[in-house]
Amino acid sequence: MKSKFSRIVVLIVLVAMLVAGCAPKATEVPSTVFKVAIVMPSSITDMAFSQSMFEGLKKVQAEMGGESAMEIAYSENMFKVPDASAAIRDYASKGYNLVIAHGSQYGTSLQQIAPDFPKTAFAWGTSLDTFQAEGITNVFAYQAEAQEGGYVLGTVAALMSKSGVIGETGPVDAGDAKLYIEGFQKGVLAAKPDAQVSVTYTGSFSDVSLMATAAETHIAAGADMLTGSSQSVVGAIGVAKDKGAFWFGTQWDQTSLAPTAVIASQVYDWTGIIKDMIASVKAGVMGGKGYTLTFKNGGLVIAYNPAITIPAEVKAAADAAIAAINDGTVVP
Amino acid sequence: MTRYLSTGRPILEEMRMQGIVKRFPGVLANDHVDFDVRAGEVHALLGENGAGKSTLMRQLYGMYKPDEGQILVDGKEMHFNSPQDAINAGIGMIHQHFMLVPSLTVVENIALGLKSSRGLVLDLDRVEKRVLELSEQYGLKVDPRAYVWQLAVGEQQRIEIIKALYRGASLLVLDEPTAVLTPQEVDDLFVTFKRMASEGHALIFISHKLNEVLAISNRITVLRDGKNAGTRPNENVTKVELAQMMVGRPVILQYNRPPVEAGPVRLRIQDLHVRGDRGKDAVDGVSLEICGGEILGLAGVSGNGQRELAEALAGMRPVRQGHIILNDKEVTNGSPLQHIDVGQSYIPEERMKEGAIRDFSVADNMILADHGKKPYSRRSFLDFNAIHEKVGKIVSDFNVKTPSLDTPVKNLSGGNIQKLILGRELSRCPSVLIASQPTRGVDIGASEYIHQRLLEQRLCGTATLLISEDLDEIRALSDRIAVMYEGRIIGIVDSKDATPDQLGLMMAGVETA
Amino acid sequence: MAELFTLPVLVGILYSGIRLATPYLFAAVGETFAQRSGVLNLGVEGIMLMGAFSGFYVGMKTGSPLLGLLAAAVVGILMGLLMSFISVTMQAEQGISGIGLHLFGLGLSSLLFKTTMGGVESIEGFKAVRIPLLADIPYVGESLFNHNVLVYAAFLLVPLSAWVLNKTTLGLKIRAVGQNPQAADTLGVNVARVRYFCVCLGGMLAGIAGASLSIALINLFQENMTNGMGFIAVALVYFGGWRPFGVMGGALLFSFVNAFQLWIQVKGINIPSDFAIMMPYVLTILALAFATKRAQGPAALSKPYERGEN
Amino acid sequence: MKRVLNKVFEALLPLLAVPVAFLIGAIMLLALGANPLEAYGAMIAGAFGDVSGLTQTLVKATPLLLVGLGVCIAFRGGVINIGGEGQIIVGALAATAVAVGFKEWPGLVLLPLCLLAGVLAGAMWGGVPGILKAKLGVNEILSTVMMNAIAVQLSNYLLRGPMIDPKEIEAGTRIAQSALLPRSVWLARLVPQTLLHSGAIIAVVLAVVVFIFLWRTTIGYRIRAVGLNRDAAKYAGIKVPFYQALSLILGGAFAGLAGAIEVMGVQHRMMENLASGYGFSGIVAALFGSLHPLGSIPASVLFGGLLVGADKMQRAVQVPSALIDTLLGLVVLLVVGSQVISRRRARRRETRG
Repeated sequence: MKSKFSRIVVLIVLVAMLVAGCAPKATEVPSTVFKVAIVMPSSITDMAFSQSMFEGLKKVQAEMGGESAMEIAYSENMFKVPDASAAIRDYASKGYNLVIAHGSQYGTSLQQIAPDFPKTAFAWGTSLDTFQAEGITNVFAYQAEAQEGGYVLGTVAALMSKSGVIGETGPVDAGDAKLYIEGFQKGVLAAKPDAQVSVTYTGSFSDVSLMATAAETHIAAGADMLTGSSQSVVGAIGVAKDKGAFWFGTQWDQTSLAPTAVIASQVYDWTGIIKDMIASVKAGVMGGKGYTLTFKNGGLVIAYNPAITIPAEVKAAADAAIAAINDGTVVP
Repeated sequence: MTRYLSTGRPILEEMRMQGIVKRFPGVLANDHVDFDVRAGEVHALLGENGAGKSTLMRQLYGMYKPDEGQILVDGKEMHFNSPQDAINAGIGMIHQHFMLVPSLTVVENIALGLKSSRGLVLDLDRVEKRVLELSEQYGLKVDPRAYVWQLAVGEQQRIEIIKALYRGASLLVLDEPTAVLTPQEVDDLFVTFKRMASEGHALIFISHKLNEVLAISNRITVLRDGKNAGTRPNENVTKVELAQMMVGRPVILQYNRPPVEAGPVRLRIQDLHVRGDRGKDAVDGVSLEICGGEILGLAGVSGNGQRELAEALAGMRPVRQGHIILNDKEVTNGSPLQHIDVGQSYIPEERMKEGAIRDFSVADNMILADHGKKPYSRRSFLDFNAIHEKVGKIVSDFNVKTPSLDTPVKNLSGGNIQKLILGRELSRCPSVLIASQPTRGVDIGASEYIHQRLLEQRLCGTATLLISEDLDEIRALSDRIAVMYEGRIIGIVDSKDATPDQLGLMMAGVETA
Repeated sequence: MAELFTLPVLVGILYSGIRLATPYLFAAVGETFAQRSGVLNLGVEGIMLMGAFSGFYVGMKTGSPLLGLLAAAVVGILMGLLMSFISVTMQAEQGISGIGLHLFGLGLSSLLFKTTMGGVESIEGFKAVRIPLLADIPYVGESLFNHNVLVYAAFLLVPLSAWVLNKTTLGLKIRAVGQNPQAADTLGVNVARVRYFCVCLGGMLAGIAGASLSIALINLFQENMTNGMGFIAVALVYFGGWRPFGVMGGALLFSFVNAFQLWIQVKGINIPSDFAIMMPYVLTILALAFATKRAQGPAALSKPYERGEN
Repeated sequence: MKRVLNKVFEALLPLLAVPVAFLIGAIMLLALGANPLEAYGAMIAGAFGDVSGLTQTLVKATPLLLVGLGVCIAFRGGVINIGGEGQIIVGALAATAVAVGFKEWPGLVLLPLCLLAGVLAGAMWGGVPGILKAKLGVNEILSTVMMNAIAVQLSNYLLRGPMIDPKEIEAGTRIAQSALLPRSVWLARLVPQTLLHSGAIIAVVLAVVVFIFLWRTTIGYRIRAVGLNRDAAKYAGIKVPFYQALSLILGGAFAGLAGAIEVMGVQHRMMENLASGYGFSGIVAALFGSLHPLGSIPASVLFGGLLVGADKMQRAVQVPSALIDTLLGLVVLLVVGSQVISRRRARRRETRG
């Protein structure tokens, strides 16, 4: 009786597949389309690292004329490196023109994959190593100088803080988060040397709840200006809003989460880099360039929240900090 | 006109089961069985293990549905889908394995599943009051506030009976209710049963003990191999007849026990104190000596420290004070393995829980203690050829019926599993044997066999401690009988001189000279 | 170290600890019911995520956190129903079905989030309700009596659950079914029904636990936002010896230590943050190792019941 | 012959649950605007269709099998090891530390030493819950879950402190990963241009070893006796707490080895998220293989293929990756839910036989 049942099930599956198979197929894309694939460690809706790149790609796509000019394929939540490397290899073998490995942990894999696909361009971030030393020529590298925006936002925070106590919270004391958090700290201390900055880490990129408690703790310790990095800070922003503290975001404009609390965000704008890479590939240059996201090249942007008035002198100090970073007098 | 019991329930005048057939995969458990019971009588249901008694009664209690046949209560056909339906019809059942939740108190156990007078909230005070009333009325002494795990089996049984009465049972099914009681307790219980019957209760008394069946019942029905082998009024039937109806052949009821010259003292127990599960001394200063070629029977009501004593002797339970000396070697607080190595064998009380592993094969179970020794293993690897050879021999020596050596023991009958354990333990040629309830739940044929083997072992010079709650067994096999009461040995008598009355008094704690 | 034992720090730990404990309490008390009836539900985490999403989504669409809470409860019950069907009716291995349920909830909550919302948004959840007079108690008043309703509810749930388990006919049935289902069966207690009820109740509370994050404490939904809380909640049931008050003790201990380790970092005490983060886990193990007397778990825990077995 | 056929049928029965899960998945795919036929085609082809897919499947199956073997031993010993995750991490950390620390040593010595380090570290991580269980009766579900969290933090600490790649500090990027392992400890690649490495062979050999261990040796016999019936084992003189602890220690050792092999065969360095999911997936794979070491081999390959194929499907039809988790969850639920049917069939046959 059981096997009869299973036979029916198999039949249903087949019928369903057939019906689905009859649905109109997606129109074949002409070969002139530039095909980009991206592999990301977190979700395309993380309000942070992955989303900034994915939205950047979509923006470029729109500028280039939509899907008929540029096709985007993505693999998200690839926090397991072997899965990511399988995805990278897969995209490359499917003839994608540019495959972006959007996570510093993917470097080792990329170094092994790239030589097998000389006709594909790869990009790796965040890092500045294009493996040229290893004789590889088809890898671009990119990195956000997160500390620059950190420094500027730190300056703003220090000047706007009434208590002189500032809290920072991050996932793990490494990589992009560490750059940002240390830059922010420098900015605060440069603007207000007697300010007190404390830093917490939660040990996880996804523990929203503990990140919120970290913000709560900073506020209880007297902080009125907060910042943090990674996708798990979304909870901390809410705490800042509820407790009347202010927040500074990074990687993505986080104003929408708390229009009354987010003063400004450092936004990663990858479009310039993406466009340059596409142009290079089209011109036959498959790699070898290292890009950085800086204020100078417009990759880093401070997005102020229009709903919060920032005293003119504070804004001036921020602009001065940007200028100083740009001309090299300050190295955050 | 409806008659009523003193509990306020209407009397169930007659229950009739007709042509009951119950099949399990591969087994015909009940084969067109007719059975009936009337208000005011005790109807015994006699049969060996596996004869289909419990299956028949479980259908009456709504736990199984009959494949064929009818159940009529006062002439009306009933369809019981669950125990609740049976309870509603005035049927109560006391199961052989008590259906009590140890972590709950007595009242909580009784209140379980009942509607409360306070809606969703428990009304334990009210239940307690009623329990005390019933306890008074039927002479069933219980402490309603105690936790079940704290109680001796006799008291647990009384709770089971009160539980059924509380639910207004007018027909009571009693599945082997005397298995764990002293003769005096059995007498008391029978007084209660008679009182209940005279009041208008109908009682079904399941047993395999011929004496008891003859002592209490009005009618006796014998089941054999799932069939009704006959129903007889008590007056015109004898013990021998009943035994023959049960087994289908004549049965030995007496053993031949030739005298043996006592050897040296093999097991010496000195002032032994062992803690029980409740933190108190369950064994409270026991001293015993058993010689080679001697069977010492340890009688007593269950829960008086026999289990703890056996466990301590097996090395399973720490000794708080005192000494155990096996073959002149002190093994006090030694591991089970040390006991085995000094020449001890042990047949545990609960064969499925402690004696065998259900999912292991016959062969695997046979080597449970000796698997690390030659010839079963060499350099940490099991030698299957040697195992099959040796085990095959033991299996045939001890008459274990099994399809193959690789059959999981869970597919064997209770008697065969017990023979397997016996074979395993005796094939080691032990100088000391601790046998705890060796024939409990085993059919007559297997019991006979086990008794014979124990007597043979006695001839070989083994010192045997036979722990049993079955006085007939103890009297038939032992050279001397020690009686244990509340953790102490209340007296040791020569088995030739011991009368059941005297032993019964000792089991109740009365020291006789 | 001395700066850690000041009044503001202790008050802060009290406040944060109570908030952190809230989701654990809902989930672990719910799991206590499931386990007391004999079902080990390892899928709490997945149910929490589904509750968090549905609570948030309905809360956002209707503008009413209360409706969101209701949705989370209903979704929790549905997930509980799925678990009970697999583990009680189909008698599946409970540990594994729990892991399956977890994966299912994790995936489905993210999938629904992606397809219906596409990005992180925040909403106005339950507001803090300051209890007059009590909140004015010096020092501890604000920490204890200025929370949103779900925090109060979580703590009120503890005595309520203890009362249900110990003082009601239902509680008696639950305890009996978890200890000796056969005995309960012979007394006409429907073992499967009791287990279904408990697993669904546990599911409902796990759903609410998730919602307590998304519509009361953090007020947004993010993929995998529970981040292992459900597994800790299961562990807390063992820690608490299957008693609601014990579970509360465990949840508070774990949360207080977590709040405490953040203060260690805020105060700039010089130990690597990773070791601070380890503290609650290490402490939980140590607390268990040194707990002298441990309660026995329900005897029939994770054993499917079939009439006529044995 | 009929018996064998019956057994095979019962082993395959759970697989019939897979189509049901996929049917539900097909509905979801349709709702997401993807073509289920195309999606499932990509899935099967992606996992088993070509050399690249097949090797990826085997690469994935290797840690699943190793963790699964540990799970088998633990389950047979009557304990539940949910600590695979943490044990993989510490195993990988230990192998990395030894490889990087003694990189001048010849590969012939260093490579086995690295594997051994992974085994020992995993055994230690499983040993803590094991000893706590044996000595104090601490519930192992609880302690292994906690040990997982501790291992993650330990790894975070080591990878951004003592064990960080010096190049990362030099470059200022400070990615939390260790230095590259010396080439001498890289496990040989079996198929050029793929990730398939000799660890897969080690895993299969070990599956046979575990089978022999459990069913042919006295220690294995004792572990199984303890797992099936503690009391009976105790009465027979077997030291129950010792063998419970041993099962957890061995379970940890296998997961630790999986970690070591993962860094030495695939990543060639230790990094974050190395273990993500393998701890749980290994349990599922072991269960699909009926907790039998040899059954775990095809079960790991199938489950590995499912994971690889699912990723491919996600790329082929561009649906959110969450769909994969949902599908896997359904497969697991339906498979364990359907096992009761084969169990009942088996019981019926036994009582007849």
